[in-house]
Amino acid sequence: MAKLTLDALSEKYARRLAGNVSRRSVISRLGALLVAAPLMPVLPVARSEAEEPSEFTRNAQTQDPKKCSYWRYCGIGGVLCTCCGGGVHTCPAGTTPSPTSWVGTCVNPDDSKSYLIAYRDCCGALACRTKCECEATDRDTPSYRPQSDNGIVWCLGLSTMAYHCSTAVLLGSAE
Amino acid sequence: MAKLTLDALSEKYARRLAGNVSRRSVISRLGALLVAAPLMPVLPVARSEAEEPSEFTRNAQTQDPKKCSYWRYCGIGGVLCTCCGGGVHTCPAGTTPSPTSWVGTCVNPDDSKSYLIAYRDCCGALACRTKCECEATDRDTPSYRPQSDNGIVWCLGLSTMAYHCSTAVLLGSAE
Amino acid sequence: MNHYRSRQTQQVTRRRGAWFCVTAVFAAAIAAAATPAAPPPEVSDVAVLPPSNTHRVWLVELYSGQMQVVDGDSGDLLGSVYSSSLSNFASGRSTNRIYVAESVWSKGNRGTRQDMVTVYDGTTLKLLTEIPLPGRVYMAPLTHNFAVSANGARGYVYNMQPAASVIVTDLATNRVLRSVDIPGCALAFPWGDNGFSSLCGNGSLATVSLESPHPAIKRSEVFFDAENDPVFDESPSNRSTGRTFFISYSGVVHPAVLGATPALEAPWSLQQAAGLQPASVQNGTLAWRPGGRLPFAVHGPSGRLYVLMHAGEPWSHKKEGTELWVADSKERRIVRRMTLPTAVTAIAVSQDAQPLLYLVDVKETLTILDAMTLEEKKKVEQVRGVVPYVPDL
Amino acid sequence: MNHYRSRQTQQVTRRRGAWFCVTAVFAAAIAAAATPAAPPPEVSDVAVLPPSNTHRVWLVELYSGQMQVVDGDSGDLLGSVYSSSLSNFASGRSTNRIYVAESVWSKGNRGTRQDMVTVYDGTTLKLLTEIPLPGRVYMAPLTHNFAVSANGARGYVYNMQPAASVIVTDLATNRVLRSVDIPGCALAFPWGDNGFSSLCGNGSLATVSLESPHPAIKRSEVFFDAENDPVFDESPSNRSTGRTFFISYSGVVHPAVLGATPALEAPWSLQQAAGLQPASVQNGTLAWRPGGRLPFAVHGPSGRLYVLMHAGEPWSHKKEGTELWVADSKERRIVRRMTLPTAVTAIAVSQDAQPLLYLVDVKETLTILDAMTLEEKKKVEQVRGVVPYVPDL
Repeated sequence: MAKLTLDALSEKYARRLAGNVSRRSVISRLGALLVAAPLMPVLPVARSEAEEPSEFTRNAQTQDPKKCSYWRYCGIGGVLCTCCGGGVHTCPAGTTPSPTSWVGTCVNPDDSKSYLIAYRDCCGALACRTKCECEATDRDTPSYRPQSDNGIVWCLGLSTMAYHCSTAVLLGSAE
Repeated sequence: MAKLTLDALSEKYARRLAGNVSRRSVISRLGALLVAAPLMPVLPVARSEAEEPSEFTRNAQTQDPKKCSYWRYCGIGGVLCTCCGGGVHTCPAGTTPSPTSWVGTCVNPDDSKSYLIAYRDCCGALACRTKCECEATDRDTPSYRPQSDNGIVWCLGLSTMAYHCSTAVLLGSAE
Repeated sequence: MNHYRSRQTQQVTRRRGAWFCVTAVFAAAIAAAATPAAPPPEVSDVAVLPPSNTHRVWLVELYSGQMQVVDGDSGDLLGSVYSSSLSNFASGRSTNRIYVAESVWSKGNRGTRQDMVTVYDGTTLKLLTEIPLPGRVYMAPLTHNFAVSANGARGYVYNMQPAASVIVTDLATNRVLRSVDIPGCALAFPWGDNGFSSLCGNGSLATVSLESPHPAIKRSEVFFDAENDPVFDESPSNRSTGRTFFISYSGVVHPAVLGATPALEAPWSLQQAAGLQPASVQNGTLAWRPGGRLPFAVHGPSGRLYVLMHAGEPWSHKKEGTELWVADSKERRIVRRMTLPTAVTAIAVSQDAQPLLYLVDVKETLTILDAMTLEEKKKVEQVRGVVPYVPDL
Repeated sequence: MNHYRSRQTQQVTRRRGAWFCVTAVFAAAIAAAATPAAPPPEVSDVAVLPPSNTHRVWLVELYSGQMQVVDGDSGDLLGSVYSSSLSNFASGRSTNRIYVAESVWSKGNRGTRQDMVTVYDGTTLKLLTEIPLPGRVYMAPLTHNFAVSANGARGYVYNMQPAASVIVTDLATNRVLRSVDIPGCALAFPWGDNGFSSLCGNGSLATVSLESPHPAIKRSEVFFDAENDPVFDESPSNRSTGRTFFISYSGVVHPAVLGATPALEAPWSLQQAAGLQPASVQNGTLAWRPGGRLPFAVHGPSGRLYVLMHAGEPWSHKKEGTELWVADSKERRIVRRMTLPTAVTAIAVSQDAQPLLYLVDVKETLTILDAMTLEEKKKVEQVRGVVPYVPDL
């Protein structure tokens, strides 16, 4: 398979892109990119400016990163590395961070501000055996919008493809 | 691994051997065979001629070969092929009978007579996923007596080693 | 959790020489004890599957691999087909062949990657051949990651590395024919014998006809809002008729007949068809919405559409169904709503005149219903992480 | 049953060119919105294990593979090591290396068989190398199918194809040194740095010293009744001291100190040590008997022997323990009997002065007890089909 080396690049640009636009808009624009031509404009369904918080955001907490409700996990899907010998941004020993990641925007309930989070898989051993399995499907899109589909194994390009767990790396403020 | 082709031979001789000796004695003699030299005589613990039936024998039935208590399964260990698309002596489609088998002596409760049963594994796909898992450990010995150890995978020598399920082939009367 | 169990088999000796020794010692005594009245010994044999019928169902383990062929009437397991993890299964015509698109590493979690379509005989379940592939998408399996044409002659393998393409294989000669780029699109919904359509990230459909040696891609107009209300990957489709229902996360049904020129019909709302308001895509709005692993099944002859529904907010499309809705897709009307005692993750329906509906629930039980009356006909417990497929669909 | 789950990651674009296009469009707006007060972005990194201590425990999945390194004090998972199914794990000295004896087929269930010892660094858990093997017994894993010498310099791989042998590997140079035939025997119980003993089918012990280039096998007298009351494969042994308790299915303890000349001591009965009658080997006789997957653990410094016991008839040696018996092996006396609220399949004990006892039960919970007081210290649920090992034993 093609070796993916867009890692630093993609996070960097995604961060800049997402700096003052909503995560939804980023997805929309990146999604459109994948379609070479013609770029048919898709009119989003009308919605208010100040959108209601999602179910995840309403229930988020900042104390326990071993729980699915930890605020950074608004877009995570899989097993939490915090339960597997890793940390919020640390892969467990013997595994390798995936070469690519998706950037989500999560609200920290302590300051009600939005932050950019890179979801990065750790690849290597079999799936980590733990109770800490989470699936936050906020804006998890189908496979034809792979940039936000949580079903694809993105350990591609590494010497091992086996998925082990997922981290949520804080990139910075989204406001 | 060495290709095992002793199949027909082993069953044939085992049957003849077991024709008028108890299963225990057969095990003893075959076990002793594995020790090249010196053949130290092992004195069995004294026991009465008419031994009590084992727990398995006391609870055996002849109606449902999809249950662990079916009379032929007195020495079986693993998943019943009867639950996996096979039969009492039939491997499921796509699997291959193991080249070797162990011969046990089971009592049919309908006539209270002893019969010789060859336990033959079917190899090929992954372990059959079913509820029908049985482990009859009557005279299941440690690995240093492999002739009656139910832990060894005897799919050796086949193009695939994966264990799928176990059959219980009726060889004939043991009396 | 692991169902591998040790088992009792036996290698009876190590050396032929030793056997002859034993034979010599005991032969006389044994010969005397022969019982002439004994029944002839049974012989080990290998089953073949009974002739296929319309009530056959496949139970596919999406993650760990292996597929079980089950008889829908009895609930009996007829046989199993191995696969590596994250594999896709597809059937030839009338299930005469079973195809597995799989990715295997030569040392388990490491080594050389090998992508292939592995071909099994549909009756003996014997491995016939392997068709090496130049790639394959590696993901939680979706039905339309791998599909076979209606006549069983071609296989379509969705690939993403990360450019999107469909690898077309010839299933008569067991080789790769060509790879067709489908930029910005994904999956392969076959229609008839000579083409497939793919769903695209801008809300359109890409259609590839394979009649010509250089297949062209035709793109439809944008017909759904891929950003705010995408249609399910697992939208149900029939390879023979091309009849497809692209169904969105909020419950909008976009009917289509796939073909060289796909016919896209006017959309309708599942909720409106039940006399309710259409579901909103606004955060925080509760509504009945479709969801699950395989939330849809269509009975072609009657046009009945079965949908797993749950009460949820937007983006709850993976939540299991707590109600089963039955729609008359021609009249666009919900004709039945049934509460599910245990939440259901995946459904399938047979295509005959006495159809069976297969439901797998979160407690890993397969329940088989009469698809017309919704009466329970059979329950199979501990089916363990599978989804049901009706082959040859 | 399968714990693989899909997950959310992202490849953000397909083409660099496309990115630059996006950048051009949005760069100005984004630059203006930069927040100088934002915290510096975190960096993805990889953990290493904390320094090993005496309360480290391995949870090994016997059938599906993979081992978890767990901290016995907190119950926390520290890291995982991959293996193929039916693999054996062993540790180097002080767990500086983790060795996996495994058999892998190049296409999952088919293809070329590859037997190897895979070597992992004990701190980074990185794969260091693979030592190809000429064979390896393929069976439900037993502790002494694969063992490492006390100084960590040699690995012993039990092989049966079907002739029995032990493959001796040099773990400094990562190569096979030799294969030693052990006809009629099985397993490798290492003692010290230069030898191992094996259990034999006639009830004796075979001992192999590796000092000479042509190792000779010394056989002990027959010391147990291998036909009617065999000793457990999982009889507990310490590779450094050679102290071993061969324990029979009926509960007879045969103490031994393994070495170039093994010292076999007089046997004693667990039941007698508890003031009961010795268990009979006659069918139908009920008694307390040892049983389970790993029914024994020995705390070397104190000589305490922990045994899983159940009420059963002969040949019930795989039944889980409903009582835990604690024996003083020096005084040959049961000092404690504790009822187990959930039946336990496997135990292990740490070797320090404040020892921990690890129990895995049929509900797949790991319970950690103070091995002296038997007070519960920790519970870890859903450990899923594992057995506990204390490494470097």
